[in-house]
Amino acid sequence: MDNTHMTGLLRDMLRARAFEEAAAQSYAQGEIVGFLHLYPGEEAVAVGVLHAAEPGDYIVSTYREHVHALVRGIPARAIMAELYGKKTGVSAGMGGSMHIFDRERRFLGGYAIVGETLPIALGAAYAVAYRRLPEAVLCFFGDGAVNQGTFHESLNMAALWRLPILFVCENNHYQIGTEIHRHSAITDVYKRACGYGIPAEQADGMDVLAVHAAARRLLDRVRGGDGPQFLELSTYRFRGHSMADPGTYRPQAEVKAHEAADPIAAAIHEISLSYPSRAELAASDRDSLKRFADHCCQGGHLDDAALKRLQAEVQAEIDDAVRHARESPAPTLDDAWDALLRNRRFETLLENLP
Amino acid sequence: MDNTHMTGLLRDMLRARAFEEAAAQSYAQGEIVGFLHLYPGEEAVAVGVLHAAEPGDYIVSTYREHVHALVRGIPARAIMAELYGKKTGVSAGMGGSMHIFDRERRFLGGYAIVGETLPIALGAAYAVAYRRLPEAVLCFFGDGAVNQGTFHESLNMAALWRLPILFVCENNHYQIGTEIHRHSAITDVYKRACGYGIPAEQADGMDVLAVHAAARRLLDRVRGGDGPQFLELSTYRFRGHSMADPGTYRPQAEVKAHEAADPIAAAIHEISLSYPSRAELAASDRDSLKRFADHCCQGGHLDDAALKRLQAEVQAEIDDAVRHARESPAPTLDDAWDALLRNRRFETLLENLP
Amino acid sequence: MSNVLYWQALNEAMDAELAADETVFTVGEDVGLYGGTYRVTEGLLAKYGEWRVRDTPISENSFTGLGVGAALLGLRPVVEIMTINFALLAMDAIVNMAAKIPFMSGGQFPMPLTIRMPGGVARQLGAQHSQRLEAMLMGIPGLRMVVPATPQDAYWQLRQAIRSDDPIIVLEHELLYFRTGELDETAVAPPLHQARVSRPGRDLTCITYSRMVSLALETAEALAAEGIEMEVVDLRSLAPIDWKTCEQSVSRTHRCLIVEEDNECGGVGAEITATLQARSFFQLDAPIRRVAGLDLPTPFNGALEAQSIPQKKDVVQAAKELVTNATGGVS
Amino acid sequence: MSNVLYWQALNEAMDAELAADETVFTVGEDVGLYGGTYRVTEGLLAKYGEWRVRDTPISENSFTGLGVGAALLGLRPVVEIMTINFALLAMDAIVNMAAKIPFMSGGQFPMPLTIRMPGGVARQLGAQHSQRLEAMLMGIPGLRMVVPATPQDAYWQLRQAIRSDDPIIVLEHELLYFRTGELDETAVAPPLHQARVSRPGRDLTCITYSRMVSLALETAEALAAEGIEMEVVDLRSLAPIDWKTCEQSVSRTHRCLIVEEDNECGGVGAEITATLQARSFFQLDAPIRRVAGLDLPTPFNGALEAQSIPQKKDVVQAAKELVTNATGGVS
Ligand SMILES: Cc1ncc(C[n+]2csc(CCOP(=O)(O)OP(=O)(O)O)c2C)c(N)n1
Ligand SMILES: Cc1ncc(C[n+]2csc(CCOP(=O)(O)OP(=O)(O)O)c2C)c(N)n1
Ligand SMILES: [Mg+2]
Ligand SMILES: [Mg+2]
Repeated sequence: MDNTHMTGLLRDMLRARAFEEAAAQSYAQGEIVGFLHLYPGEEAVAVGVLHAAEPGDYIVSTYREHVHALVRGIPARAIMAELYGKKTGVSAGMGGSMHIFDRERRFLGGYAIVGETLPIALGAAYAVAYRRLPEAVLCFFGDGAVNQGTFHESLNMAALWRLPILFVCENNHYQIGTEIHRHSAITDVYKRACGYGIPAEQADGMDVLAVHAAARRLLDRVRGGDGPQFLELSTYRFRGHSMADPGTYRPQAEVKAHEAADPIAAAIHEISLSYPSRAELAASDRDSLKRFADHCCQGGHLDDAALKRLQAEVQAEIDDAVRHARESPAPTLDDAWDALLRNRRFETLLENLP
Repeated sequence: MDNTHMTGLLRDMLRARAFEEAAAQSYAQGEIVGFLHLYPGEEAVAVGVLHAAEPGDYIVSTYREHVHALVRGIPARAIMAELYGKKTGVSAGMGGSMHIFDRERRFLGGYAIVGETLPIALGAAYAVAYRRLPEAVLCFFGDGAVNQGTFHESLNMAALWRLPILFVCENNHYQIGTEIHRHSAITDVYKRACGYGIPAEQADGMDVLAVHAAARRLLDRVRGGDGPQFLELSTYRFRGHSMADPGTYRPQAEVKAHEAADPIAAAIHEISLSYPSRAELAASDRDSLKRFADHCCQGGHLDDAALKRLQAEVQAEIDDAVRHARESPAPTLDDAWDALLRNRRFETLLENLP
Repeated sequence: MSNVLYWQALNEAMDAELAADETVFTVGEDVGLYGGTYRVTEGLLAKYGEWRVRDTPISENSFTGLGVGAALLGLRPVVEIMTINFALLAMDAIVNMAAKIPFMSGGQFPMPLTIRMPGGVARQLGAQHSQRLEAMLMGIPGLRMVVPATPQDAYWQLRQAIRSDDPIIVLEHELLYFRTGELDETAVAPPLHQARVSRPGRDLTCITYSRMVSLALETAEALAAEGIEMEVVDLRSLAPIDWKTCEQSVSRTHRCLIVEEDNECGGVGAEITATLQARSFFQLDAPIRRVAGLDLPTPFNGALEAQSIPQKKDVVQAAKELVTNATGGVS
Repeated sequence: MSNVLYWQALNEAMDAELAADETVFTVGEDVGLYGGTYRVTEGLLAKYGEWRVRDTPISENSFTGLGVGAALLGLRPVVEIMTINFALLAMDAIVNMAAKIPFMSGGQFPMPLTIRMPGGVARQLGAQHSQRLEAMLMGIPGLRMVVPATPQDAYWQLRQAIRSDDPIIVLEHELLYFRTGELDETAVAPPLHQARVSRPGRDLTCITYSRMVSLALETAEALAAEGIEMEVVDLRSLAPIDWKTCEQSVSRTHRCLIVEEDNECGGVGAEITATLQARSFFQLDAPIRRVAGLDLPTPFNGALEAQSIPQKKDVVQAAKELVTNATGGVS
C-alpha cells in the first residue's frame, strides 16, 4: 500500500473521530437535538469498507451513519447542517441525524428502523442486476439487526437471485444494552450466512487494513458475478448507544480494554512509526495489536510533523462545518411541503371542477 | 412395534385420507365454501409425528390442518361441522377450514397467515418452560413458510432460551405454484437450523415409520431439556394447493411419480403382508419403497379381511361426520358476538352514567 | 371497446406498461409461472422474462422493501401483495420506508412504486383473510391510494399509478376480479384521484367506493322504483379524496349516506363524515349516515359473513330513514 | 398519595402486578438489564428474574407473537414495543393473531395480553420515529386500547389492562414519561374505558386524549381569562370510546372541538366527529372542529416539527372561532 492510500485512510479516520466529537459537543450545548448515535471506536469499519468501494457503488446505512456519509464524500458541512436541522443540510433539514440521503453520491440513506437496510439494499441490487451493470451495493447493519425478519428474508432473496450485495455486519456486540450472547443464539454472526449459501468472512473491525483488504476481496467477488458476500467486522463503540445512553450496562473493564485497542490510535501508531514496546505488546492479548505492530515494522508512511498537520487540517474542516451549520438558515414550512410534493411535478391529481 | 401400534397408524392414515376426500366432495357439491387446503399425499407426516406426541403436548398448525386436528383426537364430526361453518363445529362456525382450535386437546389452532405458527409455538413453549413443565410444543409449517421473517426470529429466540419446541417442516416442495428451488436459496430446509445451533434432521415424509421414529427421537430430546429440535419431512401433495388450484404448474410426470409412492398404499402393503415383487422393487428408485419392503418381510400385523373391516369402519365414521355437519344448525349473530365477548366476563368497561 | 373482466383489464394495463417502459417490473408471490392468484399477471412471464416478472418467496416485508429500494434507483416496481391481509407484514416497508423516504431525503428521491393488492370480504375465507384495511393506510402522509370499482377504472388507474413518481396503492377487491365491464383502451382517462358521479339523483347522496359502488347502484334502482332518487358518488380514490365532487353533490341533495364494506369504527366513512359535516354543515338537513360492516372479526359461516357487511336492504333502509329524517327529529 | 413521574407510575403498576400474579411476565427489547428505554421496567429484572422480565432480540413480530402464544396457555404477558413506530413490524401479531384468535376459536381462548408502547412526536426524532398510529389500531375489532394522560391513569389503566382477558394496547407517550402527577395507589379506579371531564365549562367541549390533554387544559386556562369556558373531556380510551360522556358534554355546550396530535386525515378525531355529528346533530350549533397535526411526515427541524402538531395558539384560535361561529354562518 502506498503512502497516499495509507494517509487517505488515516485522514478519514481522523475526520470521522473529529466529526463525531464535534457533534457530541454540539449536542451537549443543546444545538443538536434528538437521538444522536455516534461512531467513535468503529471508524476502521466505515473507513476500511468504503475505501474499497467505487463511486458507482450504492451505500445503504443505519441511524449510526454520519461517518459512512462523510467517508463516502458528502461534505462535512452538509452532514453537520443536517444534524442541526438546517436548510443547507444534505436532507434539507427534513431527515436529521438518522436520515442522511445523498442521491448524487449514491448514498441511499440512513434508516432508523432496525433491519431496514437489508430490503433497501436488496431492491437497489435488484435494479443493478436488472440493468446488468457492474456496480455493487454495500449494506451496513449492526449485530442487533441480524435478528430482524428482514435480515433472513433479504439474504434468501439476494442469494436466490445472486444479487450484487456486500452485506457488512458492524458487530459491536451490543444491541443498545443487550450483549450479543443475550440476543443471538449464534454469536459468530457470519455463520448465519450459511443458511443461504452466501460466502462469509469475519475480519477484525478494529484494524482498518484488515477491513479494507477483506472488503476489497469480497467486493471483487460481488463484481465478478459471484453473488452476494457477507462480511462480519468485530468492533466496539466507545460511547453509549446514543447520547441519551450512559452505557452503564457494560463493565468498565470491558470499555477500557477496547479503548486500548482504539483503531485510530492504532492507525496513528502505524503511520508515525512509533512501535509498540515489548511491554505493550505483552500486555495486550489482542491479535490485532500484534498484527499491527508487525505491519508497522515495514512502514514509513508518515512522520510526526505530517501527522500534526493532518490533524490540524481535519480539525479546521470540522470546525468550519459546525460554524456553517450553526449559521445556516432553517427550512420553512413551504420547504417541507415542497420536499413532500416535489416529485409530483406536473401530475394532475384532481381536476378543478367548475 | 406391536400390532396395536401399527394398526393405529394405519387407521389414522385411512381416516385422514377418507376425511379429506369427503371434504373435497362436499366442496364440489357446494356444501363447503371458501379455501379448502387438502392433505392427501402428506398423511405420513401428521400421523407419524402426532403419534409420537403426548396428550400434554401442544400442537400449532397451519391452514392445511384438518388431518392434524383429526389425528390429535378432535372428533371428525366437530372438524367437518367447522368446515361446514356450523354451530357444532369445533370453532363454533366462526373459524372455518383454516382455523380449527381445540382448547381441551391443546390444539392451539390453524393459522392462515404463512409463518404465524412459529411465534405462536414460541410463546406456548415459553409458557411451558416458564412453568417448568415436561411438555413439548409441536410446530408445523411448510417449505414456503421458512422464508418468512418469523421463522428466523422465532428459531433464534427458541434456541437462545432453549425452549421445548419440535419444529416440523412439511416440505412438499411447493409454495402454491412456486417450486422450492425457486423460493429458497437452500433447498435442504433442515440446513437452515444451523444458523441458530438447533439440531436438525431430515426424514422421509412418505414413510410413516421413519417419520414416527424421527419424531419420537427428537421429542425425547426436547423433553430431556436439550432445547428446540428441527425435523424436515420430505413429502408431496397429490392435489393442487387448494381446491381452487388446478395445479397445472407441476409436470404430470412428477405428480405420477409421487403418487406411486403413496404413503397410504405403502402402509396398506406393509400391514397386509403383500410383499412387493422383485420386479416392483427393481422398478422403484425410491429408497422408501425398499426400506418399507424390507420392513414388511418381518411383519404380520394385519390380514386382508381385517384391512377391509378397518376401511369400512373409517368410512362409516367419516360418512357420519358429513351427515352430522350437514344436519347441524348454523350459528346466529348472537353466537358471533358471544364468541367475541365471552372472555370479557364480568369486567366493567364503562359505567352507565346517570 | 370491449367487455372484459376486471382482472383482464388489470392484466392489459400491466402488459401495456411493461411494453411501454423498460423500467417497469413486477414482483410478488406466484405472479410469474402461476400467473397471479387472481390471474392479473397471466402470460406476462412468458412475454417479459423473469427479471421483469419475478416470483418471490413468502417474504412480504422484504419484497415490498425490494420495490422501495429499486424505486430509489429509478425503476418502476409494481409489487403485488397477494391480499391486503398479508400487507400487515409489510407495513414497515409501506409506511416507514415508501411513504417517508421522499420527504426524509428532502425531496431528493422520487418513489415511483405501485403496490397492488386486493382487499375485502370474499366468500367464507375466515377472519384472517377477510379484512378491509384501507383506513389504516389512507391517513399515512406520503402515500396515495386508489380503489377502482370497474374494469375501466382498474385499467386507467393502474396505468396512471405506475407512471406516477409517488408511492401509490392500488386497492383491488377479491370479488371484483371476475366481474365484467366495458373497457375502452383509447378513451382519455380522468385525473387519477377524481371522484365520479356514477348516477345522478336529487334526494340524497350516497358516497362509496370499490365493490360497494355496484351495491349502491343496485340500491338506487330499487329506491327509484319507490320514487327516491339517490345520487351515487364513486370516490375512485381514498388518498387524496376529491372533496369538491362530494360537496357539490351534497349541496344539491342535502342528505348524505356513506356505504363502506369496512367495519364502521375508524373506517374511511369516518373521515368522509368528519370532513363533510364541516364543509357542508349548513347544507345538511340530517346527520350524515354511515352504513358499514359490523365491528366484528368476519365470521366464517356464510350467512353471518353476509350479515357482517352491508347488504342491499341495509342501504335501502338507511336511505329511506335519511330522506324521511327518521333519525332523530326534524331539521 | 405521592407525586410521581408517569414512568414511575407505570413501573409501580408493573411491580404490583408481577408481585400479585405469578402468571404475569414482561418481554421486550432492553426491558431487563437496561431497565427499559423509558425506565418503565427499572429494577424488575433483579426482583423477578429473567423468565419474568425478558430481554429480547430485535424481532418485534415474533416477540409480540410470543405474547400471543403464551396468552393461549393462560399466562398474562405484557409485551413492550419500544415505540409504536416499530409496532408496524408487529402488525401481523397484533391484528391477525391477538385480535382474531379469541373470536376465530369460537370464544375458546381468552387473550390476556397487554401491549405497552409509547407513541407521539417527541423532540426531533425524525419522520420514522415520530408517528402517531393509534388510528390504525382503534378500529380493529377484537382489540381494545387505552391512552392514559396522567400518572394516576397510567397506573390504574395498566393494572386493569393486565387483569383483563382481552388483548389491550396501552398507548403511552414519549413526552409524558417525565411529567409528574399525583398517584394514589389506594384510590378506587374508574372503569378502564370511561372518559373523564377533566375541567368543566359551558361554552364549548374539547375532546382529547394522551399528551394533548394538558395542552387542552392550559388552553382552557388561557381562554377562561378571556371569558370563554372550555370543558375538557379526556377520553382515556380509544377502543371502546365512552360516547355517553362526550354526548352529555356536547349537549351542555353545543359546540365541539377535537384536539389530536395525530395528523388529521383518518385520525381518531374523524371517528369522534362522525359518531357525534350523528348522535348530537340537533345539539350542535356549529360543525365539529378538528385541530390536528398536518398531513405531512414529521420534519426533523425543531421549529417545523412543532408547527406540524397542535400548539396552544391553534387551539385558542379554533375555540374562539367556534364560539363565535366564524366557520361559515350563523346557526
Ligand atoms: C425495529 C426497531 N426496533 C427497535 C429499535 C430501537 N433501537 C434502535 S438502535 C437499536 C439497537 C440496534 O443494535 P445494532 O443493530 O447492533 O446496531 P448498533 O446500534 O449497535 O450500531 C434498537 C433496539 C429500532 N430503531 N427499530
Ligand atoms: C403471509 C402470507 N403470504 C401469502 C399467503 C398466501 N399463501 C397461502 S398458502 C401459501 C403457500 C405456503 O406454502 P408452504 O408453506 O410450503 O405450505 P403448503 O401450502 O405447501 O402446505 C401462500 C403463499 C398467506 N396465506 N400468508
Ligand atoms: Mg450493535
Ligand atoms: Mg409447501
